[in-house]
Amino acid sequence: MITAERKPLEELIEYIKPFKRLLLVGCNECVTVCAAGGRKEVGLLASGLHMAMLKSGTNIEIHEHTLERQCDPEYIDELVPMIDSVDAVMSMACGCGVQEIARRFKGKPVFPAVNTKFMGASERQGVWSERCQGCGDCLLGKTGGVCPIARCAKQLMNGPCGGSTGGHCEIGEDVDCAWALIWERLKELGQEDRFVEITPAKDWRPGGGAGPRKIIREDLAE
Amino acid sequence: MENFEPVIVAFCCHYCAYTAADMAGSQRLAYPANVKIIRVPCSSKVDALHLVKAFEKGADGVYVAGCLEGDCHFKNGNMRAARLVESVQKYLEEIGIERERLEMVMMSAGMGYRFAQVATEMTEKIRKLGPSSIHVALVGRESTLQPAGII
Amino acid sequence: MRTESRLEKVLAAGHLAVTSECGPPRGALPDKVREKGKYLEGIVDAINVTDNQTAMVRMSSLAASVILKQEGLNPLFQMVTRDRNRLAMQADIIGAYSLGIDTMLCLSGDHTKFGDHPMAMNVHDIDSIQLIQMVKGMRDEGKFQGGAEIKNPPRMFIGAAANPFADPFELRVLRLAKKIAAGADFIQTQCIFNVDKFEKWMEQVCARGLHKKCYILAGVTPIKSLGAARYMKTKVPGMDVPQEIVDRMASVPKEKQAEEGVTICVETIERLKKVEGVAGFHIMAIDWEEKVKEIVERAGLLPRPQI
Amino acid sequence: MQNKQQQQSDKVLVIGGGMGGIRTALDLAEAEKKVILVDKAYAIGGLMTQLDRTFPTNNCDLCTLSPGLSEGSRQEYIELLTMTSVKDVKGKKGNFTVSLETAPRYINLDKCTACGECHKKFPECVRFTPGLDHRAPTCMRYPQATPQAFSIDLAKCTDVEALMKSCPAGAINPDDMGRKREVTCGSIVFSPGGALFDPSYLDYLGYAAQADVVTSLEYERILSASGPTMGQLVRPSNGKKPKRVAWIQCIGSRGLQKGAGKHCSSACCMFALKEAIVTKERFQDDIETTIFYMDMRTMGKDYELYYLRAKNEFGVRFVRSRPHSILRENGAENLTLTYSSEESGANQTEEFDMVVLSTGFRVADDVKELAGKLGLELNAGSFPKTDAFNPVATSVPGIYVAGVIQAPKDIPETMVQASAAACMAGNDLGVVEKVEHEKELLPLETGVVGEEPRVGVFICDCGENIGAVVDAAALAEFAKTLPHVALAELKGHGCSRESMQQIQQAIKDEKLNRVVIGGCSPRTHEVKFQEVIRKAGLNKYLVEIANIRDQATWVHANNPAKATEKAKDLVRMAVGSVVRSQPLADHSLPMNKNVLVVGGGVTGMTTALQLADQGLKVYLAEKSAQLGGVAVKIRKTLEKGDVQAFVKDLVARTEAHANIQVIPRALIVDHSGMPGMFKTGMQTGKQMFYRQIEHGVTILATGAKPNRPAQYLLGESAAVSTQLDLQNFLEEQPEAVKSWDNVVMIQCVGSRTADNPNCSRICCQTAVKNALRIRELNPDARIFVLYRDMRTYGFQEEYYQKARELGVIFTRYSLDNPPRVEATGDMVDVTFTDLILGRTLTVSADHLCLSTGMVADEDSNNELAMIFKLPRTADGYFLEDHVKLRPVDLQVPGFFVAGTAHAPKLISESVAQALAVASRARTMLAKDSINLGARAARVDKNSCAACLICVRSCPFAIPFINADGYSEIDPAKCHGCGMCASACPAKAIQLMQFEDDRILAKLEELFERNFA
Repeated sequence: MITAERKPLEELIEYIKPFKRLLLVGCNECVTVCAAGGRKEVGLLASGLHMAMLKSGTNIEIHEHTLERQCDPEYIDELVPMIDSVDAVMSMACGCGVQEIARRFKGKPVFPAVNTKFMGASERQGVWSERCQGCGDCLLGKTGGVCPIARCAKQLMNGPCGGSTGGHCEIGEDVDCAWALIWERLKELGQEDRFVEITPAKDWRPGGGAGPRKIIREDLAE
Repeated sequence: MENFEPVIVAFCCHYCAYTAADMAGSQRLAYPANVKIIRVPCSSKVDALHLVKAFEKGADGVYVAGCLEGDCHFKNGNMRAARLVESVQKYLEEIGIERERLEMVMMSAGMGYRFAQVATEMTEKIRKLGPSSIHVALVGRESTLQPAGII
Repeated sequence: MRTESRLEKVLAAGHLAVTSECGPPRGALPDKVREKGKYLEGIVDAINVTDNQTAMVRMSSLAASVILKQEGLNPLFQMVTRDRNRLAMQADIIGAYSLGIDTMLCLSGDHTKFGDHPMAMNVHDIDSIQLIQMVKGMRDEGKFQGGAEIKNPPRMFIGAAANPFADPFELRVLRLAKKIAAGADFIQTQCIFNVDKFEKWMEQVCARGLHKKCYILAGVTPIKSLGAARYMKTKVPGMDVPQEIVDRMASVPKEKQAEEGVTICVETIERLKKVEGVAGFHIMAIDWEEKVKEIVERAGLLPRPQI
Repeated sequence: MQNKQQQQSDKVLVIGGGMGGIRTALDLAEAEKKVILVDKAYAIGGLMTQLDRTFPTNNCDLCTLSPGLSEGSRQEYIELLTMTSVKDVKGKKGNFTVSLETAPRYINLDKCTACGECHKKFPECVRFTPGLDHRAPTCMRYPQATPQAFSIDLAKCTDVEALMKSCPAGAINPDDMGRKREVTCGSIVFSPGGALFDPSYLDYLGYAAQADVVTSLEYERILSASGPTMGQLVRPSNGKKPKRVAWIQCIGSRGLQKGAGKHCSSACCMFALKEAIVTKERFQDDIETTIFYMDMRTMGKDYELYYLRAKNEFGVRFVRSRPHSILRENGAENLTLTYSSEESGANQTEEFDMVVLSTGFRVADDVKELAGKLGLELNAGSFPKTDAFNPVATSVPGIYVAGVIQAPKDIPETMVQASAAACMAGNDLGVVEKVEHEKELLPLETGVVGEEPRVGVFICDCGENIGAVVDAAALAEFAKTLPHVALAELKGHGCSRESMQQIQQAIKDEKLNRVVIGGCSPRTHEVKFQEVIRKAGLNKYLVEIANIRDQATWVHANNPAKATEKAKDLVRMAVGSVVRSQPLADHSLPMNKNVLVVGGGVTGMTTALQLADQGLKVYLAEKSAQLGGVAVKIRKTLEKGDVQAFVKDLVARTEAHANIQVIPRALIVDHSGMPGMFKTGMQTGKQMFYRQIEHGVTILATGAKPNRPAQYLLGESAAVSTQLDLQNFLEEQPEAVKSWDNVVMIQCVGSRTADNPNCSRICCQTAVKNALRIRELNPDARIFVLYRDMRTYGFQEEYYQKARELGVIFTRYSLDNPPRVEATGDMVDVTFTDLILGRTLTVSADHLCLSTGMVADEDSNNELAMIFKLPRTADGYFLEDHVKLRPVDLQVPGFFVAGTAHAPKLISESVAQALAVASRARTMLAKDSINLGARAARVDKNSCAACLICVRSCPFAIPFINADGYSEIDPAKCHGCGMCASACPAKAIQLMQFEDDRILAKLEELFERNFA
């Protein structure tokens, strides 16, 4: 899942200051699941912006709408009937959603309401942690199912650095040492020998090193 | 805003604070009429949206009243509500509303006197803080209307 | 002899090698580098020049190494993978070699979080083992990592670091083995205070015959004060300072603590000399270069052999 | 047969309206049996009304229990007669005739609204309604006394006319003559409760002379928020905060003082702990609390943990001692307590600001007299004698006891006995005429969905209560101006029968489809008005109450203008909310009336027989091949009851019963469904065939295991046994015992230790029992009992004293210095320190007997807890829903626990619980369906993002993501807190009756007025 966090209100207010009518668009996918941009957050942000603007003497009109998914153009079409009655759009979806809206409504300013953070898993209620950096060349099969790219602060691919202490990373006690986790897993799997192999320098092209990435499924693509 | 009379919303758990409010009634313990109660089955039923919307509509103060620690009928609803209130307080500050305008209080069903005391203290506190900036803005905007909150 | 490195020659000749380090200044102050270098002249076989140590910006390791070289000293050029990608690193390596630098140490580097630019990106295009592999490839195969041929390949004596005290302990020897397999010629260890634990580690190293494949220089540090001992014990990740060291520092009056620190350091060297597989010492006297001479001398490691 | 049954009365008389009596009455009423509940006080509640909080839940239990009496249909089964005493009893089981005399209340209960006007104007002649009067000792967290009415003391009234006029409802009737009547009943439950020992005449305790010496009950009053000091803990002598408070245990118990009962009062240790903890909680380090005791008797479920908490977490100090006197030196401010501690033996003195006497229970004189009228045989302490294996059955068939009158006890055990007595008493009734429910007469509900809301607003003036503060008529006029309001009217007393009929008429005439009542609290009146509109053909959830009395006029009487504005706000908010209300259906389930009893020991068989006798089909699943459980190994009870004969009879009756199907070698493997329609799968028999049983309730009677820790040479030396082994040995080889010179018993082996911190409850009395038996067989043997605290509660204390008198040597040891044992040939040398002599002794014992107690059957309980999703205590026993009030109900509705699966206990106590669960199960099985109300969370599947936030929020783990990929919440399991609804990030969940749009509408309406 893609995780996100609402931007500080102050930043959002700067965006919308020039406008009188705003469409605030939520997304019912990832950002709902990570409680950053679903129907409820849309309501909260609308109220917050409305109040903040009122304080500065503007009574901004905010329309709320939450789409099933903002990264698909068909869903974005739902906004067509509303778009003319607003001056600007603010999206609570991840960066994909923001860009899709911008692409669909030319000439309409579109602002992001959240900071898109990472691809993560929910550790427990209200806590999400990074798990994947979309490197495009998954090596989890060799690292016991724990990703050193996403979870080692130095992206080390050949074992823990000298700062690994008691299972946590040198950058903080709340961060697990990915290599300590990998080693535990390899031991459980009886694959300690995997550690001995030297992982050569990574080819970053599949991870975006070669520019914006694209997937084309030939059987589906028209 | 002379003689400012704040409007305060109290979200009260059915099992404790709402009962305590009734108790204050049967004991005839006077408290300011500024406090208006909305009954909920558990303080954890109160949604961040309810709190924020109350301020958006012009509330000068809001509080959530739940059971004493350990007494929640639904295990830990009151503690969840306390955490929610804390996070909404932060949001209010972002918006530019003093966090003191929102509070979590806890009491048992038998504490009629405490209900009256909390209502009185909250009203006094809000009175000192003055009308919320949203309240002021709403009044200013609809200048043709009666001054708000002054009954 | 793979390289022209004095360090390699000393080691190959079977002497106990001695290295120390010199942190470049935080400013365009070449004299500062020279001044630090002077303290070490004739005392050590190579001088480690740190690369943005603790993620703080300093004069580049390459430039400071060159200054030392110009002074006739033997710099040990450190390179971390944190700050540049493989293009920049390879460029710097051939640049350094062009300026007479023949010895280097490959590291991943402290996280930027600890330094004065916590907002900076941690590059880590490759990790330290991959860096070792890359330098070896440049030297032995005469090729850049991209596969192109290098004209006049850099003949670097390749060093790597090892921390016997970090967790998980059982990985520590395995990781050393990986570094050696990747091409490390010599190893400098983290400062050793807990000699017992180091001995255990070395036992495993020797059991695998790793000490035969590579020279292991044991790291030591003179402690300046009781405060420093406590700081290293509790605050520095991957550092193992036993309580008795702290107690020993605490047992002497403040003004005698520096002296006690030096004594401990010398005693440690003496003990380490007896450990099988130790090929030399790396004395990390951070901002205390003037004491290195005393330590080396008291440890009976002077004069340095003439090669 | 038919004739005989018809001659039997169909009513139970319950004497005493304390916690026990209320529970008995409720159980019977819920099982659709008629009850007459009499209490001589003017409101029910008994002793409980005077307590502050109760251990260990620290809340008021009466408030949770008593409202049940006035709930809906139960009322139809319970006739409550307060201020009523029993004058005479004739007849026998099945057909008693009882003469009752009701004292005049001078208030017509049907008219009194408990408005308090009379009390305000004539405080001297109106008896308090609990809670309204701080002078009076009472609990009124809940402003709803039962009955909710005042009572007049006419003797103190000088102006009857004026008093009568003070009542706006005209409820005062000075001509009330009281009433004598005869009633018939099939059985009687005698639960008059206990009286407390009065220490006034014991000069050396200083109670009569020193204001700062108080009884525990008085201390409760001082701590209580509704007590005389409004909850301020102050010294009665000078109003200052005390710094040092002492408790003295066993006042009036264990035969310690002149006039004290010989029994242990069982509850005092726990209430002293509670009082000390509450005191500490309030003042932390600023106050010292010390408990002077002889033995700490915390033998109840998890009570030992409470004791440890008091000691370790709260720092309550414990001094094992015997206090001599409490004095106050002339001119001194403080009290001087003189005591002899165990260690030194010498007298010591210490100063305290307050001393609390933990006074025990006794039987009141009038209760003793009444017991005589009932013909009950009494013991030396005037407590009725009861059957050895059935603690609620008295010497008179058809008369049962429950609570403290049976023996001193605390609330949970009282609740158990109350339910057990309900079970027994219910058995003695003839065919109960089913009370005609009005449900069948209800009109069809009018469809309102899609209709324009037409709201009827009815404003009560409630006499002076509302009308004197606000202009109720004007309020009704105001309501007319609100959107969607079709009708707004003033009603005199909205809750009077007349007004209710008018409201129903108006609904029909004006085609109203929503109703707002402006009156008193929905807490007390919502159900009533729901019934009103339902009878008028509206769905009952289309009414909203604006609480303009309790939360406006009563509290803002000093400012009528503001009260009026607030009342308008409240009415407006209610209208805004009600127009968004939608008809809701109560969730209900058809009831499967079969019962699954798991465990075929004494408890399981007793329960099964009770339920089967009432015509219910019972499946009795036993994991072993035979019925009987642990009891088959036990010979005699402390009171010499023959356990073997008892168990044999139970097994025979169980196996022969047509309604009981015994399933031996049954291993429960799966479980599903909901209360009233469970399905449980089990593998049975030698071949482990799978079968599935459908049943409505599940009763766990799985027992516990005798503990056998490998300590003190147990299993290594032939001379070492457990008490369980020993009692068999004593019967099988009495001759061998005669050659014994020394016998040593060690208590608390494997209990009250770090591994197993709780007390096993049964071992002290077992040790006394076996010691007495050895004494009988071999009067010359020396018997040493090495103990930590002797916990011979209730009447067991008398056996303990007898054992001491007979020369059994009881020597205390401490946990940090346990006895040491060494095998020497056939003998065992036991070395221990005598704390009083301060010497180490070694006894060469012919036999060493270990009191090893019981432990939960970890494997099988763990398995069952997982299959049934039931919570357990840390030590593996099943955890009841409410440790005080619902000791045999489990948290999952439809599940009950009894016997040692609940906690270690005696056979008679297990029987009491077995009867209690039978009673509790009957309350559920009496109904043909279960009504679960309508307040449940509902998921809009189209909005649901399947994020799991509701799944993780729910405190009861009800929501789950279903096969279609959205959250599903079973309304039958939902508890209705709304946590999921508020947490849902997609706003896909609504809690019925508290939907967001209704809450927001209230806000909208409130501020609409303020800003419009």
